[in-house]
Amino acid sequence: MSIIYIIQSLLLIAGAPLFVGSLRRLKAVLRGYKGAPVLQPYYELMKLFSKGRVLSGNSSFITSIAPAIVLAASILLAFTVPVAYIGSDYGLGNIFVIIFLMAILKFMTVLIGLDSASAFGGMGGSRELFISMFAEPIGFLTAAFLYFEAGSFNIIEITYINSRGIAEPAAHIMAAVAFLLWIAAENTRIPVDNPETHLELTMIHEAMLLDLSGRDLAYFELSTYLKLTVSMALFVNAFIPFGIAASASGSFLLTAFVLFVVKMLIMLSMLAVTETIMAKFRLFRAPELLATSFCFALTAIAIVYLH
Amino acid sequence: MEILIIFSILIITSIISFISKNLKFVSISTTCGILVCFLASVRFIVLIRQSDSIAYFGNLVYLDSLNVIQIFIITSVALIAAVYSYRYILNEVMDGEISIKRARIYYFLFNAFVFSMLITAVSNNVMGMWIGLEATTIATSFLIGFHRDKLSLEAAWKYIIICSTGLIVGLVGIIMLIYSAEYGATYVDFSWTSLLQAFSSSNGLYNRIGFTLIFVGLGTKVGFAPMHTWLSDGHSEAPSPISAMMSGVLLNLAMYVILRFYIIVKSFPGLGNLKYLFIVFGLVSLIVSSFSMLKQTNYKRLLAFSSIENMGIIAIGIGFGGFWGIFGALLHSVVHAFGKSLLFLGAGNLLSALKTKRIEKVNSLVRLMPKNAVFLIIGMLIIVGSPPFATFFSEFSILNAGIQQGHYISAGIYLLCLILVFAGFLNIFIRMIFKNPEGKEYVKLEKDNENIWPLVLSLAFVVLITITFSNYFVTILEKAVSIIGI
Amino acid sequence: MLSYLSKFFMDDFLSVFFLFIIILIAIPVSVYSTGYIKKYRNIYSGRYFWIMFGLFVLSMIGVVMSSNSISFMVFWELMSIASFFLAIYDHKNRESIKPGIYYFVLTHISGLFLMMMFGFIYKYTGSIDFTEIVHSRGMIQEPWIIFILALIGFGAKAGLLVSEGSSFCAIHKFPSMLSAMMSGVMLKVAIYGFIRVTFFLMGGVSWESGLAVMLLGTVFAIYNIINALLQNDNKKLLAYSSSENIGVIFSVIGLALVLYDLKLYEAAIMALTAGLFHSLNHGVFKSLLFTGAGSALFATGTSNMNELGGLHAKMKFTAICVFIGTAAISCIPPLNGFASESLILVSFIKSSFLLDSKKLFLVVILCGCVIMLASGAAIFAAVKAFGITYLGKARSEKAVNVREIPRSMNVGMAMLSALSILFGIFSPFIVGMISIGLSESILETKYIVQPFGYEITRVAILLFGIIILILLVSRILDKGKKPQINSTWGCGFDTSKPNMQYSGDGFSQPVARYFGRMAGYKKESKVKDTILLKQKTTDKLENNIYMKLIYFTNFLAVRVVKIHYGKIQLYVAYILVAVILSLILVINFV
Amino acid sequence: MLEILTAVILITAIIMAGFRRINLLTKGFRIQSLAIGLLCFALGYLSGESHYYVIGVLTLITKTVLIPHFMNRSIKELSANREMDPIINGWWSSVIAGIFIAVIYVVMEGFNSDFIIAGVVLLVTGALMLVARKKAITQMTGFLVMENGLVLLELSMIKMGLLIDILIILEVLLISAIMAIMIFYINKVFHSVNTDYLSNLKD
Repeated sequence: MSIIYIIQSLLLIAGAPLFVGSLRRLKAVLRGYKGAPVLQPYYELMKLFSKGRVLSGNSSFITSIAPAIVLAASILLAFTVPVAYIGSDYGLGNIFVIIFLMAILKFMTVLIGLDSASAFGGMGGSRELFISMFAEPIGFLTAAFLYFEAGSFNIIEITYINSRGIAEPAAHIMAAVAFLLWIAAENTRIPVDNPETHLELTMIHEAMLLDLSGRDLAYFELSTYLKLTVSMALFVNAFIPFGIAASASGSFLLTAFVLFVVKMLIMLSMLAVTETIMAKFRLFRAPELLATSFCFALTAIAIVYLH
Repeated sequence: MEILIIFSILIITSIISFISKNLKFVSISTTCGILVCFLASVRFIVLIRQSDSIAYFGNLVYLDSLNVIQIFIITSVALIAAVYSYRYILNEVMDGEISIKRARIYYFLFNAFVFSMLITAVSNNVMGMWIGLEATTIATSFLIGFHRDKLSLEAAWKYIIICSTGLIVGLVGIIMLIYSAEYGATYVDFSWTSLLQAFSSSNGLYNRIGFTLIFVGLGTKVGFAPMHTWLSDGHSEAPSPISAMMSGVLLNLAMYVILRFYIIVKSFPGLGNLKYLFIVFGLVSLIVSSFSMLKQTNYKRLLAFSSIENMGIIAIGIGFGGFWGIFGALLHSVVHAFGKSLLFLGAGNLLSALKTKRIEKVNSLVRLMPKNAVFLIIGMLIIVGSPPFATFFSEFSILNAGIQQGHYISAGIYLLCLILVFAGFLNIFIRMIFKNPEGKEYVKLEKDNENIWPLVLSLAFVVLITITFSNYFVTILEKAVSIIGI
Repeated sequence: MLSYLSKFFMDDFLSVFFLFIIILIAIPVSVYSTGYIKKYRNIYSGRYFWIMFGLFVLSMIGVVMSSNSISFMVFWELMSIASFFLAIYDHKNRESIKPGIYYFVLTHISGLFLMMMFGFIYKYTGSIDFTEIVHSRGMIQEPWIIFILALIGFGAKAGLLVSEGSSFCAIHKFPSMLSAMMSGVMLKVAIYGFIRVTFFLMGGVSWESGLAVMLLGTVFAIYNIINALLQNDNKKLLAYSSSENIGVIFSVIGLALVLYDLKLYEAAIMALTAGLFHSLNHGVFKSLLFTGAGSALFATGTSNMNELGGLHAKMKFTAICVFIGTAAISCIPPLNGFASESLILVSFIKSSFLLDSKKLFLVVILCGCVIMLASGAAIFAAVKAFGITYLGKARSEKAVNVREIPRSMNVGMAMLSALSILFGIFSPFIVGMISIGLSESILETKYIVQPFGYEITRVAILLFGIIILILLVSRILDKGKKPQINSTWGCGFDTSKPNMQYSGDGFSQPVARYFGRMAGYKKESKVKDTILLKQKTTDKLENNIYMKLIYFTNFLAVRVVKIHYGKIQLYVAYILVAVILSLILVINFV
Repeated sequence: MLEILTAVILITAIIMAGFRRINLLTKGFRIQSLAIGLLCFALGYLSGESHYYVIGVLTLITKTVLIPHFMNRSIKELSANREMDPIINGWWSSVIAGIFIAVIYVVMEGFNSDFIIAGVVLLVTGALMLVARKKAITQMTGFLVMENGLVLLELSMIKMGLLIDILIILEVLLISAIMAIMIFYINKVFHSVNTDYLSNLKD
């Protein structure tokens, strides 16, 4: 049975650049210009793979192994999150493993930033860690909420139980909003950091990757795409899991897969709309944003538990 | 029979120190004399292990396990001091500080001091004890003023005035006690054993007044807080072997005399809470000495204050009572005697090598005098009560007794003062031994390996007690505790 | 002979587990210190160090294995003596004496509190042997006195009440192998003592006291990690972060105490297993980081971050080991930090779900959030320590001409990093073993704690597999093209100067703005021809409470010394006053 | 006969409390010890026991002859033979001595024989002299007055063995000899006997 898991994860990995490409395309359309083709990320990756690698003079062993670790972590992340099928039990999928796999990405990117001995790497690294420091409790609270709701830490069991019905819809929505804000902070999307900016002093995530080129940059780009799609998939499965296929028969799988794609598109459009409407917060306002999502999560737990 | 040997030898040695001109002969004869007394005291210990108590000369001399311990301490510390003063006095004479005549007077007074201490320890007669204490005051007053400079004369004058006033108050107390003993019964001779029985019929009020006067009077000799002022001056000015003997042995002896009277008064009904006297004075002396140790600038005064502090601990131990309390107090007094003599003799080596008593002037001893530094550290660890040595067990059992009897507040103050003493000692000793000011280069002094043997001897005694602590030594202590009574 | 010895020694699970920790960390650290001693070879005698080191380890084993209160106290004081003489081993440099003295006084204070605690236990149970105390456990009337004394006694020594970085327990000022042993092992001995007294001797305490321990642990965890974040000295940062981890361990033990009192035995065993497993892991990766900081100090002569940088070039192997250590402390999955941190968080969530009182549930959840915040800040601090010292360009002359490190230091660190990887991968088996041992010795029933099943091992193997796969692929990809070496991109400016990089203060600047007041953070900047920016952090807790205590004792001491006024008439008057006063007291009260 | 002697003792005690000149002090002490010696003879005569006579002779020898001889020898080199500025001046010390004596009589009304009370009075006035005066020699005389008080107490309260009495008297002799020698040395080193110089062991 785990073959289906592997297939759906491979699909997820392949689909990640497509997801980001369509996101960029949608934002361009919203802004009124035609924008790059949806497959643009694939072309970028192919271009980067063919280019040569330029290393900075004082880079250490970190620059050689970090891209591999980051890509491996994001691929493993993709394996832990179910897409359409949640049939038999499957060894991976604990929420804490997912949260801390994302921590690997953050940890390695910060070290890469510091390794290149440039001012921007250090700046991006300190800002990234500063924001993620405030994001950690929200991850903890969402894990607690999902445990209270579904009684287990494994994402597959959670999706299975949630897909059969939600006990407290109000709490569920509050937790969903909190988790969305957590995704924005974790993937440094718009309210916290503007991914498309080229002003080094305002960047957080890209500032650390300024010094990478060729294959390393390709690995990092792929891992950022993967991280975004996996977080979205995690949100979709944990919070709007209806219609996911419990048994391995073809019809259920197909409907579940189609539903998953539709849900992802909805999330995509929501993300694109928020990114075009809102501007990037000042660095020291971002923790207040995370504080609001902390309150959301806390009220969600209070509602669930106190009844 | 051994009693006769001890006293005759001491008289002979003190006469020798008068007659013979040759200093070496005098010092060797004193050391051998005290060695014989030490062997006699070991003989007494063996005797006492079998029978509970022995009386000689028609009940004038009475030995039981309590004063056998005191005799053992007196003779052994005197032996250590004699071995130390052989080299010490020779150096003083060679340096020209004192003349041969004064050195011989030193030995005469030394023998007189040991002789009078043994009288106090041995005598069964109550007045005999007091006279022995008075004799020690006489013998040591000139020893404190031995160097004849401004400070030692001042210390000697203070010593003799304060101690003799204290002893007068003590004598008034003794007279009051005997007066109350005779209140009901007929003629009472002054032997301690008969006083013990005569106490059923005596008058309660006079007992209490008598014992308080004795406690405060002899307390000046023990060095309890308000009356301790002579101790810090006397011990810092006296020559080191004498201050080692005084703080190691003389304070214990005075405490032993108070204990004798405490045993008499304790048996009287209704006087059970006289033990609060011990606790209050013990706590006051603990607080005063531990706080003033933090501010010392002269390391011999620091050691003197630590003797006051340890006497406070022993008093609190007896005050808490119970088997553990008194056992801890007796054990503490024994180990403190040797530990303090080790420290004082080490300080003496320091003084003779560096010629200064001020702490700031003594720097990086670890390279200057490494052997003495090691001994000073070990001595500090003994006195402060760290585990490998027996003082740790005694402090632990005194604390147990305190909590057992429910004196929580005094146990709390007791612990606070232990911490302060530990901090004071550490701050000063480790600074002296390890601090090295910039630039100055320190080379090992050759005076370092002089006079190390007495330090080794006293450390050997401490180790001996810690090792034989579990079987041999503890039976004597248990007998002594049963005498004092829980 | 062994039967005679076994009379003195405990052989239940708790002692054997902590004995395992002591030996496990003592071996690599001693290998490391054979190299580190070369720094002092001609100045101090090596024999002195090895005697004291052996005494130190033996006394810790003695504490853990002793079966009655007297031998426990004897080994406890021996431990503090041996660690004191190790601490002032390097007595030539001027500022290692004062911290040694403060440390020794602190350990003596904790020893005396423990003595008082054993005194109370002896008063109620009438025995000093642990097994007898366990049997006559019901006779203890006021357990809260014993609990408070145990908390102060063990807390002071474990770096909970007095944080490791403060000047009282200044682990960062001692030689690095000693600070590695102390923060790695000695703190765990204090935790062993606390668990032994509260769980085994007293059979659990009231849930209010357990709650107090949890809150105390959490507050101290966040307080210490903020202090750690704002430090610039490598070893001081590590010292503060080790008392943060101790705070986390104490909060989990507090949680276990609460659950044990509310009869939720399984959850209590899980929380206690989390605490024990985290103390094992913390011992491993904290001694690894301390030995790393020690080798940086050995090579460059300074542990100040702003003078180091770019050490990876000359100390490649140490850099790798410290990288593994930093990854472990920041809970990166395959390593042991993640295993115990996730177990702690899981036990927080699971136990809060079982609690029926609403107030307690809220407190436990909030403690969990604060601990998660603290672990986020721990990642920040660890990355700052590793990144600023090892990566980037050398910031000062010291970091350029680096001394060669003896091989044995690297061997020691390699052993520790291998241990941390192994404990990470095989953590489910270890957690299972600990939980069985604990449940048998406390509950007499067998209960296995497996929150993650064997998932962590599976994740670890998969991760290594994928990494190797990717490395192979990239090896094939750039077979032809060799990577060009060029200078770092600096928007066109010349970035050769080292101070273009981020300094230690700069890296933790955002946190200083948010949490600065908590750590007494003061920044002053002078603008002359060049801009001079200086920052200073003072340990608030230490200054406000402990320093005030010291001033007060000095104040009293000055007053008391005045008693010796020198006048003889005054002294005689003292005696007469004492006579009159005691007469009045005795006649009225006795 | 006994009442006269107690009266003489009390008078000398009160006067000595007020004295300033040192040679007057030694004369006062001599008269007081003479009175005590005669008191012993009287007691011996009344109770018929022989050892009182021995004690009487001994106190007379030591207290009236030997000790004053020591004091005079050490006074000879003294430049100023008067207590310059005592802590409590003459007037005040006599008033305080009077108050103390009244308090003693009130407190000690339980004891029948007035020798005991005289002994305690001597003790208290001796202590007062010790505390209130600055010269070392006056402190010594204060101390010896306390000794006399002690002897009085012994005689009246308990029947002591002969050997012990002799030893106590010998003790007192030795102490006063030592004090005299020490005063001699203090005078040689400090060139004065004022105890203000003896106060630099403060710490």
